[in-house]
Amino acid sequence: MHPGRYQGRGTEMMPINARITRIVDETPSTKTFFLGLTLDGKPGQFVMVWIRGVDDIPMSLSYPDAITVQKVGDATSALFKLRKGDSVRIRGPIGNGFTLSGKSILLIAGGVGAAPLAPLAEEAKGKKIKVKTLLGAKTGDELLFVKRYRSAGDLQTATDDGSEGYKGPVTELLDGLDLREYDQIYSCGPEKMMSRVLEVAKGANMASKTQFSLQRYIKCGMGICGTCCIDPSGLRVCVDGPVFSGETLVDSEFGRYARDASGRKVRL
Amino acid sequence: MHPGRYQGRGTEMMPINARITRIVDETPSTKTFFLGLTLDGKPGQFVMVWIRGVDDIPMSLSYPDAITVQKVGDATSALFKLRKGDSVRIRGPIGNGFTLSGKSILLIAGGVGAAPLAPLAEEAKGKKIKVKTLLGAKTGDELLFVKRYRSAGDLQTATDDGSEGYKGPVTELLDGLDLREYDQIYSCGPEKMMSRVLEVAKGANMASKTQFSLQRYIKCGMGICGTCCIDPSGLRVCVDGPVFSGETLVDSEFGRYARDASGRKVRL
Amino acid sequence: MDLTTDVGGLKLKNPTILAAGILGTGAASLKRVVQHGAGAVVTKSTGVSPREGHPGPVLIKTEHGFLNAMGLPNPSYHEFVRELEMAKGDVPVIASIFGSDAREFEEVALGLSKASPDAFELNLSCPHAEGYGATLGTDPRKVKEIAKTVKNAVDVPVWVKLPPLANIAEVGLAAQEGGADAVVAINTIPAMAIDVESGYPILGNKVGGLSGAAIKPVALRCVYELCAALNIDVIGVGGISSWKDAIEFIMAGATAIEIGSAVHDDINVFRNISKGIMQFLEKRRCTLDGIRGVAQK
Amino acid sequence: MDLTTDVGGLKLKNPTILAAGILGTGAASLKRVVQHGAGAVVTKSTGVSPREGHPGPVLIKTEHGFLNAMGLPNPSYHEFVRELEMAKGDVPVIASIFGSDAREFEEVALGLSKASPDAFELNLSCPHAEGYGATLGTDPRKVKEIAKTVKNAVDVPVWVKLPPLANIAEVGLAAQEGGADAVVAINTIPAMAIDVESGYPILGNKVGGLSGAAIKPVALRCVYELCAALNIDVIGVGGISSWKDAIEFIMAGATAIEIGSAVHDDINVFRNISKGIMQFLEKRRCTLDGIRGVAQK
Ligand SMILES: Cc1cc2nc3c(=O)[nH]c(=O)nc-3n(C[C@H](O)[C@H](O)[C@H](O)COP(=O)(O)OP(=O)(O)OC[C@H]3O[C@@H](n4cnc5c(N)ncnc54)[C@H](O)[C@@H]3O)c2cc1C
Ligand SMILES: Cc1cc2nc3c(=O)[nH]c(=O)nc-3n(C[C@H](O)[C@H](O)[C@H](O)COP(=O)(O)OP(=O)(O)OC[C@H]3O[C@@H](n4cnc5c(N)ncnc54)[C@H](O)[C@@H]3O)c2cc1C
Ligand SMILES: Cc1cc2nc3c(=O)[nH]c(=O)nc-3n(C[C@H](O)[C@H](O)[C@H](O)COP(=O)(O)O)c2cc1C
Ligand SMILES: Cc1cc2nc3c(=O)[nH]c(=O)nc-3n(C[C@H](O)[C@H](O)[C@H](O)COP(=O)(O)O)c2cc1C
Ligand code: FES
Ligand code: FES
Repeated sequence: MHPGRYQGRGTEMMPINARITRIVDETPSTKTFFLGLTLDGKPGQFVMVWIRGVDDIPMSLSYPDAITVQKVGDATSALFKLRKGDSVRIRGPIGNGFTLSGKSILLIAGGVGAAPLAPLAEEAKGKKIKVKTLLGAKTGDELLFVKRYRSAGDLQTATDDGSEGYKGPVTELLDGLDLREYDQIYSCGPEKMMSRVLEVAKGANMASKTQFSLQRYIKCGMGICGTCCIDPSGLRVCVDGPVFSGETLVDSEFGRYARDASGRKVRL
Repeated sequence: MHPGRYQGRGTEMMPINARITRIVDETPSTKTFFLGLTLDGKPGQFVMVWIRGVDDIPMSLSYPDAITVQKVGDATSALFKLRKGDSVRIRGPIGNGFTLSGKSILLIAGGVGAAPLAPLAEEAKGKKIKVKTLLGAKTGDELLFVKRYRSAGDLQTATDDGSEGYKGPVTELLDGLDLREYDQIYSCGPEKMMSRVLEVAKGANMASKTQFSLQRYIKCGMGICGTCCIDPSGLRVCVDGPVFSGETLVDSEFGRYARDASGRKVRL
Repeated sequence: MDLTTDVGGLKLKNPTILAAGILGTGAASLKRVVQHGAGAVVTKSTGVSPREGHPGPVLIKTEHGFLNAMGLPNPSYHEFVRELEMAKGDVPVIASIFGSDAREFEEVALGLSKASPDAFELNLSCPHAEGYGATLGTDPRKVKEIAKTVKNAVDVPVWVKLPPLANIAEVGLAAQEGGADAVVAINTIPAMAIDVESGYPILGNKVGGLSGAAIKPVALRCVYELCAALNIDVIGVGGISSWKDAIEFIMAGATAIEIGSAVHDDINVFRNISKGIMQFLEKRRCTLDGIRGVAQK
Repeated sequence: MDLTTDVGGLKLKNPTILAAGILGTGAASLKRVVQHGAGAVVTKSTGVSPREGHPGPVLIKTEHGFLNAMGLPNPSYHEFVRELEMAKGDVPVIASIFGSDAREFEEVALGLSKASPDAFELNLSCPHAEGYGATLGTDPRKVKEIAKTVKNAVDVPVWVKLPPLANIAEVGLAAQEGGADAVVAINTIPAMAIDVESGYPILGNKVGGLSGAAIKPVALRCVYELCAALNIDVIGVGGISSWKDAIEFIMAGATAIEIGSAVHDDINVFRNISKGIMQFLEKRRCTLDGIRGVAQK
């Protein structure tokens, strides 16, 4: 997790033009864009998506050939306006991605954080690894990839308003589990949620068996500009991450603050 | 002989530092410098030799690992001052080189023009091709590589002052030969001498079976600057040559004029 | 698909032009380049008196381009005028000229006019010949004066070739005010290399100019800024070796492009680029005019 | 073999320095670079008020280098002063600052002085932020004024970072007259790239700056000319990624070197270059001082 020389595949890849072949409405706030090309990526890796004339933003691979996007601002709104046949420019896959290991794994996903974990669940199933997923969202119709998680293994859901599954934060579902049954725990979602997962895992002496996919402001996505570096290790989310072991994140800025586009610290 | 895309090997080679391992006095005006490295060159190809702080000049390979230099001006004088252990920077091999073909060949060399033909004679001998050489120089002690030519086949010499061999231009030795006995004729030396060879060959309907190594002012040695281009084909001596078929040279500037460093035409 | 291009007062059958100083020493090699598809050719820069140029090495290949310090070798216009005469033929021949001031530029232009070149390209940008070139090209007043003087002296189009500058648009405007029919950008970027074995600068002249792939993004930026600021044609040059490069320049707003260093890898680069542009336009079902300057929007 | 280097008023354990704007947003990443062997580190350039920077893409890889238009994102000196404090440690930390005039430079320098940086580097050369940077760095009078103002305001060494210019020695002399302890050359070269699929300039800001291998010969020429003209130290930056590159700059006369884009391929580049220099010197049985500037002779 402290590579001197970045080994990630793909950052050398020249950007390519990707024509949108299919758009799927996943939830009221998210859509999946199929890109008509299979990136040689692994779950947890991401691509930089250039919406021409607007911005260049990081998006995880939710399928080998697709990204799943939540509309939150300028660039994602511009993306939502694109139609089948329109194109974006893609660079990637970037970053390390999740490392699959063990015989039984636990996934904890919140909101659009379900995007990078879904292909991991499927890869695990393909390798006959037992998969259990805890999936959370604000409301029932915002639960992302329910079918994919269900067909990959066991699924438990939670919503803030109780419109589906458990009513409350998805992390509370952890109380009912014995974490030691899992060889590896993977999580992606709002950072407050993930830091709660790390806390629980630490309590069970399992911090070294957790992997978290971090969201930080990404500018260059090439390990050069320093925008995405985390305290106190100075590791770069874009090329040293975005996936970090819980051990690396203990006593870090994780769950406490992040930096905005100007580099200013922002409380989470 | 009219390649649209330059095929010559070696121009892509980065210059390398060559330490002089041995210096051999060949004649009062020429020395051979062994460079301690075997260039993957063929007879007739040349290298650009950078004598640091002085100039960068073209020199044919006289051995796989050596150049044989006649002292004529600034750069060659500077080269003559170098000692064993000193170094020059070498780029090459450059150009097309001679094409060996047939069962019996004739070489006509004048002065330091004997340098690129000697390795050709040896290569021919190795391939059991019959070699006959006509070697000319001003005086007997200026005859270059007599031993090498003799051991490669049959040798006849000529000197301007008659101090050795025939007294007179080496081309007059052609009168005693039946050119049709030879499958290919190779020549290197003063251009007036070579143009006489072409004339004789033309007379015997053999122009298409001759190969001449031209000396033109070489600046870039990369086919870019145009200094070495010949009329009327516009072919570049440095990368399209330096070896041209007599057919290409008939009705050209060959034997009549060349250009100096400024591009001005100079009568030969 | 038609690649005919009107540029800087000339009509070209395609927009690829041989750059100055590349295979431009004699009529024969200029004609050979025409055979390989160039839409026009620019000669080696000629001045008032013969120059042998700098000692070697005069051109080296770097990892990402070429470094040269030829030193403006030329036989003077007195001698070159005959070569120019012979060079004329199927495509326009543009005479590149240099001088130390407006008067010298005028003298060379008048001297070469006897051979009726199709246009003149004023080299205001050679980075490695004391007193010539880049020192003139950075000064808008001098650029305007020289352009005006030559323009008044000759009756064919006058192009002004510029050095790469942070404020290139300003200098381009000066050329336009001087009456230039087009500007050509860019010449090489002042640069050097050192031999770590010996500590010697490798070029005989120590400092030279960088050309080839390495400078393409810089040339493209210059062309983009010139096209935004000027009304006259802009001709792009610098690191162009493929049809994609050419399209980038045309999208930036260039009317035509010149090709220099890329002849090293392939003297047929002119034909190949024309072919590539043609295929690109056919696939898109559009024309050169249709894509020209789209990046300005 | 000792690589200790006195440069621009600082003592470094080796002559490799992290360049401004590279992994320099926070104390943590600066420290990580120190762990990888840097002899000193320069922070991201900081100004008077927070800037988010330009929209993306802000950095693209070209065939032979990188193009960036970050747009000087920074949280302002008010916020950055704390980060700077934490960054201090084993090796000198140089605070890079920018402003639109001498007064702003002074304000930022004074503001950051609370964190006691070991030196200041004045960014007079950012090519893609309106009103800042390169427009100042091309004007010798402004360069002198800004250098002098900051030098009078602080009591640590002041370095001036220059844009690539044809007349860089002139601007370097102005910095020296202003009291600079060293000049740093070069910043990126204004450049751009266009997406041929769509005709869009690729960088969010359209125009940006070229860095990396492509610009090495240009940077080397700038350093060579500065070393010939100035008495103060010259720090070379631009396209350095190997010990050979570093030796070229030192032979040109540079006292130390900065490394930017090369961290992309290898964040351990600092240690590797130091090792390579060491081996080179050992083989030659000479010292850094022994080879420094040999190309000037
Ligand atoms: C490694 C990684 C993977 C991601 N994967 C996904 C995914 O699969 N699906 C998804 O919907 N979102 C994903 N995101 C988040 C996504 O990048 C942002 O939602 C998007 O950039 C917002 O852009 P905007 O212009 O629409 O929003 P803005 O209006 O610019 O800002 C809205 C919020 O989005 C965040 N943001 C904006 N720009 C960036 C940026 N360049 N980098 C990171 N965050 C930014 C900021 O925190 C901001 O508060 C991922 C982020 C990272 C770092
Ligand atoms: C392809 C080729 C192969 C050659 N092989 C040999 C060889 O094996 N042995 C040998 O002794 N000589 C060879 N020469 C000639 C050799 O390059 C010149 O003698 C040498 O460059 C003279 O340099 P100088 O500075 O000593 O002479 P100068 O004082 O510069 O000039 C003396 C004469 O040498 C010629 N000359 C000078 N510079 C060059 C140059 N850059 N290119 C071509 N000619 C030049 C000019 O005609 C000039 O009149 C070859 C030339 C060519 C083109
Ligand atoms: C060997 C060489 C010689 C050149 N000579 C001239 C010249 O005489 N006049 C001129 O205006 N430009 C000259 N140039 C510059 C080129 O015309 C061109 O502007 C530059 O090389 C950039 O284009 P490129 O990257 O395609 O080579 C020369 C370039 C090279 C490489
Ligand atoms: C992404 C990026 C950001 C940069 N930011 C700054 C900056 O804030 N201040 C500055 O003075 N130079 C900045 N630079 C310029 C570098 O410090 C350096 O001068 C230039 O990149 C050339 O060095 P290189 O080829 O080693 O990268 C930046 C360069 C890059 C690539
Ligand atoms: S976003 Fe630039 S280093 Fe990660
Ligand atoms: S010497 Fe330059 S083209 Fe041959």
